[in-house]
Amino acid sequence: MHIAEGFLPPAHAIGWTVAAAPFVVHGARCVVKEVREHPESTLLLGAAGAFTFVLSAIKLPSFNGSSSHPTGTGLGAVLFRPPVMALLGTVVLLFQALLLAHGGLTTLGANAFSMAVVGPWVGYGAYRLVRRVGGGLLPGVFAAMALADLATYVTTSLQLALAFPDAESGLVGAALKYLGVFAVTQVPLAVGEGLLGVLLFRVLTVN
Amino acid sequence: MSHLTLAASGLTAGYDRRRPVLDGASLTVPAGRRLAVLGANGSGKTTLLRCLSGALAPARGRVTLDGAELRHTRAGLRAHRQEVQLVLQDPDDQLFSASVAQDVSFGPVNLGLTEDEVRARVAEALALLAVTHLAERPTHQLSYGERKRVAMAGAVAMRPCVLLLDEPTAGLDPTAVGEALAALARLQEADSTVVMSTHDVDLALRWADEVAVVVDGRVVQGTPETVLGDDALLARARLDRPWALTVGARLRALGLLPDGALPRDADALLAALPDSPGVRT
Amino acid sequence: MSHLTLAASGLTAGYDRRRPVLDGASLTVPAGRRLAVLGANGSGKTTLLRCLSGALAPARGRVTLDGAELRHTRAGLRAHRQEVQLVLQDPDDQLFSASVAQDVSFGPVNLGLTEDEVRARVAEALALLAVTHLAERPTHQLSYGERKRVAMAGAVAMRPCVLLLDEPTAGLDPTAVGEALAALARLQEADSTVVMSTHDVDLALRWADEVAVVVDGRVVQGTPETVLGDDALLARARLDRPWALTVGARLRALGLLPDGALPRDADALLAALPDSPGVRT
Amino acid sequence: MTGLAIDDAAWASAWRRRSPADKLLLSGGLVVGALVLPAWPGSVLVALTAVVLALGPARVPALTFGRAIRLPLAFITIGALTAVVQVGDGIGWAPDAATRAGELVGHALAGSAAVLLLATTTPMSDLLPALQRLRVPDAVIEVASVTYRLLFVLLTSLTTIREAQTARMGHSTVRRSYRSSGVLAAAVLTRSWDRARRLQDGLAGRGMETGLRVLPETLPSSRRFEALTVAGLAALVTVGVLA
Repeated sequence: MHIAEGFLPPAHAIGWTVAAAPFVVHGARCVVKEVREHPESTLLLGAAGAFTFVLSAIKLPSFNGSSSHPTGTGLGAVLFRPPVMALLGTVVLLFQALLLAHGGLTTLGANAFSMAVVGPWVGYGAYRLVRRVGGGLLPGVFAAMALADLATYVTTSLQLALAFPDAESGLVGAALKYLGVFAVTQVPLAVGEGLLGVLLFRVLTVN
Repeated sequence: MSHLTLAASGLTAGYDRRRPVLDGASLTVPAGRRLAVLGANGSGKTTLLRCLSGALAPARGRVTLDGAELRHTRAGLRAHRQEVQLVLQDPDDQLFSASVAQDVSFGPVNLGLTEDEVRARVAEALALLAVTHLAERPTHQLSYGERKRVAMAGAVAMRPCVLLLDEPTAGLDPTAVGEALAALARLQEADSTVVMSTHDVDLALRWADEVAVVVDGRVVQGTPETVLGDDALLARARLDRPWALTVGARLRALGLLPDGALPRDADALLAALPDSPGVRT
Repeated sequence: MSHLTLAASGLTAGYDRRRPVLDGASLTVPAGRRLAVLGANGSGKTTLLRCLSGALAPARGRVTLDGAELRHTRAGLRAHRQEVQLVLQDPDDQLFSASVAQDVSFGPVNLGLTEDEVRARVAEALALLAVTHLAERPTHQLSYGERKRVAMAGAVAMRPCVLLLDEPTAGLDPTAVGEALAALARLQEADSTVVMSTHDVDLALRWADEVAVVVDGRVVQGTPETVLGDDALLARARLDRPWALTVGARLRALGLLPDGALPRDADALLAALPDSPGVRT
Repeated sequence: MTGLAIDDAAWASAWRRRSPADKLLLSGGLVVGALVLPAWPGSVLVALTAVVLALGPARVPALTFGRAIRLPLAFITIGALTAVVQVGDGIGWAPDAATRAGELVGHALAGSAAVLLLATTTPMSDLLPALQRLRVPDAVIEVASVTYRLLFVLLTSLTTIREAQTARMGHSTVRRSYRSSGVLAAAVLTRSWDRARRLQDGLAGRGMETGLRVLPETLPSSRRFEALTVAGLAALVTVGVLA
């Protein structure tokens, strides 16, 4: 779920860009350091970015009849760690905005904050937590991918609520409105993406 | 499996509407016979096969199986896919499971067969393609030729009436080509109709009962001798004339070959030539 | 560019120590002549070329350039790569840039040339491969054959003395093969020694001045007529005998061909045959 | 061939040889205009300008542009409607619902059209080097460039594998489709690693030691284009603010 170009008022667009910037800059520093130490990782990181982009072209059928596309941020966080994902996720969002008309440039900051920062960190946190309490790899991956999705959706809803508070019920009412409206597609997607992660890791670990 | 006649008429298809790859192409796959689809790279061979298999819906025209038109609905495609299977050129993009047996079982499992039936189908397909010894191997350890045959086995396990093969011999060395052709012969004996695309005119002449040349968005179909002897057509199609026809025609003019069809490969040519100096008349 | 002699002796190399792909292989690339390296899939052609290019360090044996041994140090490899370039079979393994011209510039930029020199090198390489018209096209829109030629241009822009090509004609249709061979002829005129690997014996016979067959981990080198006429060797190498040698030998026995080297392709054969019935003696 | 329609349009656009900086100035100006000018008539004028320039001088196929602009439409519609629904004691429209929804849709559509003007005239590989001016490190730009090249390779793998799975009934039910998608994602992931490894081998042979440095492409700025852009944007702002 990407906020379209021009949808956020200027102050909000700038605010979210400022909020996402430190994470993305930190990610960029990690990437620069990695590439300086191992020049060949340019290709691996590029391949990781391409994979994340292409993953969103997989159509996940939903049990309620609709279909949607995975975001892959939770998977990316488990495979490449959240700081790197902050950068790769932002690059992928830029590509989606310009190659698929999905998202936007002034809303890149807001989308990066929800999909490249909050999603990966929540997903990674969930993964570590599940592993620490003795959960296996697959439950960990499920938690990472499903919760990264849910966290992104909640964050986006909050971003929209902040921009368009309800005249009567204020911020909380607006947040509930957006959470409710997008739940139809986003909650099944979160579960679906969690399942996809489990199936994917099952194939990978058999090899 | 029984022989069904697969046909296409007036196919227009492509990725760019203004410049369709196929533009009114018609073709009949003769049931039970070997058809080679010839064409240069980019001529539309693959597009044609993808239309025939149902993978691509043509912008215009129709595909029929024993006269019944293929409908691009869930049910229509489902029925079609049980009878017609396409094996694409690059095996790497068709093998997606960890082990060979697992990969070949993908289709039968999806057909909802019982475990025993699936096992039987996999064993049969591996045997037909002569890759039974590879069953337990991981797909990424196989050689290119082995991967190509395993990809074919995956389609064969669906027991299609018509098997469409896109460039099944491309990139294979002579021995591997021989093995692939032997496998195709076994499939034919098992009552599948086999169609292969290739740009190897010598191979097409040697192998096919009938050939179809894809040129300028259309298809010219006929016997190998007629079609592959048509120099104007071959030039338009950016193909060469098979050496055996060129050399054979000259040797016949020299009175060295008997009447009838020209030999189609080196062995046949040697057999038809006289054993000792002396000219036939 | 001047002609240097690239050679390998006693190469043992592979990915599994107990079963090396090459086991004591020796080869001399004759400066300025066309060498075809023949072998079945998996015979070790690619491994041999990778050793020659420095991409793979052999477990035993040495690679020499005009007698000087290749050392697998940073400086040694750097010097070697300026003289010897390898073009891999899959062009997607070498093309990393979206723009054709930029991709070709990669090698020259790495050599530390000035911008003007780089530009000149790129233009020259694109012209030699006849792909100047593709300079502005994105890599991902090119056909397979076009990508193959652009990958070659990337190597040619390094102005190597020896250009090693792994299966440059695999997967190409006859016209594209013709274009690729024409490009190789231009390279040769520009003083590069060209080596190609292939399993197409007919092509090797037609194109090469000298052939090297990789078999059982070793290399048998010689003239095309001798090596490709050796049936026992070809059987071991899982290769076929070129049709032109088979048919030519028989026609000579029939007294239809003049003495000297046998014709190497259909055109040469037709030219050598008498025009009208009547037997030479 | 697996192309992305917007990317194909960018490479074929009549503005392909224009300086990315010039096009960034134009589209950037329009994007900002779409955001800050009043929706009427500002957004409408911005949207019209973007569409006319794209379909006119830049010769972007109308079909491509039309299809692309439709993509964000679902989000914009649902998002705008949700914004103007009021929840309190009951559910109802906000008093100024129609105006506010119209404004939101206007800003968003105009902004999307302006971004699309850039996207359909400028290939990604021209834009990435321009990021250097924004002090984005070279390493990041190189990673993004490799991403751009490899995504087409992986997209081809993805569509082919999916086609092969579909032919073998891998997507005939929701359950099977999930299983097949998991296998598909895993296959594409392994291919991405494999591609990176093989590309590394291939590039080492071409002398890669540190980075992926190539000859920068020179697409010189046009004074005339820049002057017209500035004048046009100024006119838009004047009309947009005064009207």
